[in-house]
Amino acid sequence: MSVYIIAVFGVLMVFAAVYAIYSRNILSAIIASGVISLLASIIYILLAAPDVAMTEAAIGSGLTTVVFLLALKRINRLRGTEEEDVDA
Amino acid sequence: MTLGTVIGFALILIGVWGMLTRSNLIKIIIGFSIIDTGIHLVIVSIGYLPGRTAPIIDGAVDKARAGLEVVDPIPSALVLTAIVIGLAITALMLTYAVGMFREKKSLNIGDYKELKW
Amino acid sequence: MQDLELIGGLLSVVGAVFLLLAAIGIIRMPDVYNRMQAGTKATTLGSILFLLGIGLANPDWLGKILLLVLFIVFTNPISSHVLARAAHHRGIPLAEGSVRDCLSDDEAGEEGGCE
Amino acid sequence: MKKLSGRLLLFAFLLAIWLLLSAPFSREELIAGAIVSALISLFPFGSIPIFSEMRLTPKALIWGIAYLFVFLFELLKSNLDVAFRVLHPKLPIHPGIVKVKTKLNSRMGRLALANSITLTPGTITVETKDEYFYIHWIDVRARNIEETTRNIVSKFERYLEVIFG
Amino acid sequence: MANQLFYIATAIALLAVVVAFLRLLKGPDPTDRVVALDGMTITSISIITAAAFFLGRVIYIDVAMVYALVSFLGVVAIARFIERGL
Amino acid sequence: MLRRIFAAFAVVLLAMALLPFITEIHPFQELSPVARHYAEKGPDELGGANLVTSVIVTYRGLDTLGEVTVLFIATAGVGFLLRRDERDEEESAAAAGTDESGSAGNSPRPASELLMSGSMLLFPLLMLFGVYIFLHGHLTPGGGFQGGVVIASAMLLVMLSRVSLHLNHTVLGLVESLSGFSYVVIGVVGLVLAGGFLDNRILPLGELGNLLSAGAIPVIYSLVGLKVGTELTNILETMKSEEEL
Repeated sequence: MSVYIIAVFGVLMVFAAVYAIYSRNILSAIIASGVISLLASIIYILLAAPDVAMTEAAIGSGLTTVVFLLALKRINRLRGTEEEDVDA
Repeated sequence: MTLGTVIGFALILIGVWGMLTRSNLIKIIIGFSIIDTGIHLVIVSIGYLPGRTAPIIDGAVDKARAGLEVVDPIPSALVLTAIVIGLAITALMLTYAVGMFREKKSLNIGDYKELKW
Repeated sequence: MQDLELIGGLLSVVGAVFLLLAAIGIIRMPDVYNRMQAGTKATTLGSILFLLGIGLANPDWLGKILLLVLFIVFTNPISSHVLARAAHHRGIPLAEGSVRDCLSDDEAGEEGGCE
Repeated sequence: MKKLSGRLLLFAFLLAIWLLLSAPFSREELIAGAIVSALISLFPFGSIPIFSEMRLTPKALIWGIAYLFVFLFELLKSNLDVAFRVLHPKLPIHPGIVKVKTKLNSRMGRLALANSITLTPGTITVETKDEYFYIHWIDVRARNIEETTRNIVSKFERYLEVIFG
Repeated sequence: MANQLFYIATAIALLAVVVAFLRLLKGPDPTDRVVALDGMTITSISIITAAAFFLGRVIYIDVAMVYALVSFLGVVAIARFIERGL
Repeated sequence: MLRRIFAAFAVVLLAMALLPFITEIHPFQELSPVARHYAEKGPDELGGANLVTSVIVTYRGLDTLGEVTVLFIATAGVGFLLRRDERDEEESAAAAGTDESGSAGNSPRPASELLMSGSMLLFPLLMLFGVYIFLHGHLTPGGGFQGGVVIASAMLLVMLSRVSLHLNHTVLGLVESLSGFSYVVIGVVGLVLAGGFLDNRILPLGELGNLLSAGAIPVIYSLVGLKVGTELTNILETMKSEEEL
């Protein structure tokens, strides 16, 4: 069972990674990179590494996303425009 | 050849491709974090032994047979610290990106020509 | 003992079916608000049933599973409320065929229909 | 006095959660949990007011349990309703944002009401303004504010009014 | 028998994650993607708990709790960013 | 176009270099000798049920010290770069006059009432959960780093729900330096009283699986948790704060 779950989530991770690279919208790319981390943490559980899974869930998808968003907000403030997410 | 390593390598290659071809600074940093995740996945899945369980001894694992029932704890420990450092590095890189944007009002890597020769 | 496990299994399957329905709702619905209706809310009941099923099959874990359920019930509505508010503030229009939008009317200062 | 009861309630709440988390009960866990809960409930971040608003009378407790069942029933009913709408090939929805009025004043009560509304599929609280809630409703059946209030809010409000005030 | 039921339930939940993921790819607005993310994570919590059941380790439920908490925070942060309140 | 060709070339090269890893490394059937020692002797030697924790805190304690140092330096870097930023911004804003302040829509939108009440309700719960994670680091998954991250998340929730919140940098810095200092002191005490740096056998080992076991590991991990929590809160607060300084 766990092999199938890993396979499905692995394929989803690859799709999300390609999407994160090619998306025109930076906010969407950040969301996709958060999804990669969330899926990775499930795979870590199935690979018998719960400590790593917990760290990845907490840091990879929570704080990293927030740090990206804060940086993006600063850049938008400097740019002075209202469009927050267009790929420049 | 295990599934985890294959996925990890695929992520590393996608991340490298993204870092090399994208020109937006934030996209490059996202590519970096994808590489990061891929490397962690590879290391953890190298430490995994099929059919064994997590290296935490409680009711489900017999202490005397621990050497035969648990997976390798060392890769977990390494990856755990690497993830925390990855966050700090990402924050630092983003801070630099903000600083670079302040200088040139652009996130496009092509606009930074000072180091080209 | 065996019966309890069987009931738990059935409960889990029902929960999983609700989760699947929620996902289909996310795909089929026409705009953000309706996707939220189908998506993040049907998942609540689905995951509650799924988790309780596992808790029934394994009664030692029931305490932690109840805590997890409590956590989901606390956090899930807040996140979808904040998201709906953000979507409305961003100005995402309601889907075609929507009946009315009192909030936009009130913000625009139009008196009338919503009393 | 009021503040003290809020702190005590918070302390009891945290201790109960600690004991649930560290599942096999032992004396060490109890002592550690008591120390940690006491420290957090003394922490100077304003979570106290929201706890001091709760009523701790037997009547509120009984109505609380009754509310739980009412809520679960509503949850099930509206889930089936939304599931039917999702599966129906024509997608029979008439969405819209309506306005309802609530009588609840305490923050805890408003939070519980809004969360109950949001948790039952078919309705999401989009915005709150004073005594009005703006609610996205998947199947707008009523036009004016009294009818929408009767349709959406009243079934929960009766109980929450007793519990939180 | 009962175990098979749990396998079926997990498979259905897996399918639900895949279906929700399609909406994440499809978009059109970031808000839609966040909705898909929210649905995916709540479904994933169930899958983690099912994995804990199959592997017989209660400790994995702690991970599910952190996962639930963090997905909530992530969604709130993105929503606050969208409404310019961060 | 040329750039894409070069990039494709690099990726193919990398793939070829990595291919042996995929095809030739077979999954191990046995633990390596070191891991075997950790798994078999670890519970008796150190008394920790979670072997990953034992490895991080004691067997590889020096690595962890290095990591905490890297985290500290990164925090300092973020703080330094952004502080300088803000001074520049103030100067340029003062020079340019009303350029920035003219747009009133720039101030962040206040959070909804429900989010505020919800964060009041959830904040103590999250703090409790963070403390639980780092106090039980030797028994269940988790530990100082994860617990610290959860505490930082609790702070983040408050930051998200109250726009005009000012966290006191002095207090944060004080907690951070005190816990970092005590961490090193405990490490040196281990060097003097027991086998080596960060050795946990300076306190009685207790019985495997109890809360009060594994010697000094809970103490060390609590300190790490406090340090990481305040450090990450500091990063978030610095990146969030705008013109407050």
